[in-house]
Amino acid sequence: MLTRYGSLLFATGFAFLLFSLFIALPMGEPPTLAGQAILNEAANSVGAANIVTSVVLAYRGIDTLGELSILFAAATAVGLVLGGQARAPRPSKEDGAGGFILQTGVDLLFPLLLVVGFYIILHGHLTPGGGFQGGVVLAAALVLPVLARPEESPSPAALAWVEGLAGAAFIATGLAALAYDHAFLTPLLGAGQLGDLFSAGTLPLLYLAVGLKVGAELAKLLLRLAEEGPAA
Amino acid sequence: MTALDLVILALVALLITGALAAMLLRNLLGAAVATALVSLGVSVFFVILRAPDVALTEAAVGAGLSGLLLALAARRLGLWRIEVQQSEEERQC
Amino acid sequence: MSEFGLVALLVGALGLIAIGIAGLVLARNLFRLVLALAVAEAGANLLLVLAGFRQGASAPIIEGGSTLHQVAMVDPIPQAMVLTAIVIGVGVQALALALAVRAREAYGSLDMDQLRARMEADIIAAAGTAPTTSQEAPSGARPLPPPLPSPARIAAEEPSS
Amino acid sequence: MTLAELLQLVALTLFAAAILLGLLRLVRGPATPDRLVAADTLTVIATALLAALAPRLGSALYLDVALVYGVLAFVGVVALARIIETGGVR
Repeated sequence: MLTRYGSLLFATGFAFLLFSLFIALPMGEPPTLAGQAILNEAANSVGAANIVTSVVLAYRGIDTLGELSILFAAATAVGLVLGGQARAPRPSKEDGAGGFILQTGVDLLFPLLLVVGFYIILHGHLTPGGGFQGGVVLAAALVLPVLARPEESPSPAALAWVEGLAGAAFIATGLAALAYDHAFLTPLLGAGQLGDLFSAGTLPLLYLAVGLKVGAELAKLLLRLAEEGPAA
Repeated sequence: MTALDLVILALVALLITGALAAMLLRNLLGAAVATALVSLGVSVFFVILRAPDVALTEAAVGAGLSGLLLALAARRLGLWRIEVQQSEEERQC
Repeated sequence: MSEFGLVALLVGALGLIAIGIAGLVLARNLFRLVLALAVAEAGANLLLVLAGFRQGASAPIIEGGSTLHQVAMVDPIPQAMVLTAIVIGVGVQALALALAVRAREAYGSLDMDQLRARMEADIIAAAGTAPTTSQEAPSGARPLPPPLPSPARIAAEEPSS
Repeated sequence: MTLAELLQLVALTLFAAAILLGLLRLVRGPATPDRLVAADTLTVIATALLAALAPRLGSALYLDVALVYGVLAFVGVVALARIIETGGVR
């Protein structure tokens, strides 16, 4: 009973909060000072046509490193929470295989997903997209065949290697800027011609590392969740 | 009132109905489907608000990854036995 | 987009947050709690991007390879923030689902009340006290657990470390 | 009003109607497979809507969103349908 009244009180207070938010929200006003400065500045100094990418990787690069760490911690914690038990016996070939339509469709879709994923990653500085989105597509590409044929799953050790090397490459690219007397994670190699594939310095390399790391990490997490638990 | 406003109204209806369905449906697998629909509507809104980067992220995460996560978790939780689950829920509610 | 469409969008975003928070407070099933969190998060992200929107502006991506004839663009900073928020949100969701799976394996239920009752029974059994009859009031004569060694006594018994 | 504008108007109105009809099946569908089919229909409608919005918003960049959405929505729906079909991978 007490919880009911408490929830009611909470809902009232929350409605008041939302109402004050409704009143105070700046609707349709020009961007913030920092936003306007970045819009004026970014294309010339960073050289990425996608300004959100230059905010994420150049102006807030360390935040992106922290984001990667959070994702890594979440994946590790999922492994720890679910881990420990002995794996159930591997399902036989007839047992869990999907139907003919699913298997054929997955075979056709797998290379398409890989191409889309790498396109999204490598064009992160030109078109919408980038490492995180492309990484999610790659993870989906790696997990989809497991749905159709449970007996063929990618090896977790290889995924862990890819993840570790990609994370190390991200930090090494950041440290390379220190060697040229810049701040950590400053884009090197010059801005280049705006709109070219090889422009914006090291931003495409950073996004490639992010994409591989996120893809391997999420694929590992999903495969861990797809294992047969003892109680299920 | 332009045609774009009509689409926006229909999508707001989709958002609110999907959120209510996610909270109220007895079957938890149906609720997971409704959550994927909410993220669909939000993704189209991001495109209308001129934020293609965010729309791409929401589409990838909300439609693909979240659906996979919820489906795999539902399997391990035993929620896929639909009939059993429904009778269990009816006892609990 | 007209003013009417913007108001409808704002109503949608606020409605999502309200429904999600209400679900977070009132839900009794752990799985539904995760879904409510996802709904509230989607509403908050929509509200943030809405705050950076400007009428008649284009997406913050330069097309055509030149900065000369630049048109007005929407604010890129909220978009970058929301990008981060979505990715972190999916990490949180995965962790919450893993914890729900573990709770189900350990206690055999997803219902919050049953989980709480079984956890309390476990804690009481581990502490060695008699079960309480009510959550609010302690039962009358309960055997107290053996007194813990106080820090002062430990310090007196071990004069020098 | 040119022909292109008229076509856009008609198309967007039809999209709104299609979304509402799909929503009806989501709300009324008696069983979970019905709701899943409604969700799949709505993802197809949304993909087409994203592609139709691209000329209206005046940029080809938005087509990438439709591409990724169309490819990945299939993955999510297949995963959920697989759970309903056999109780999962195993």
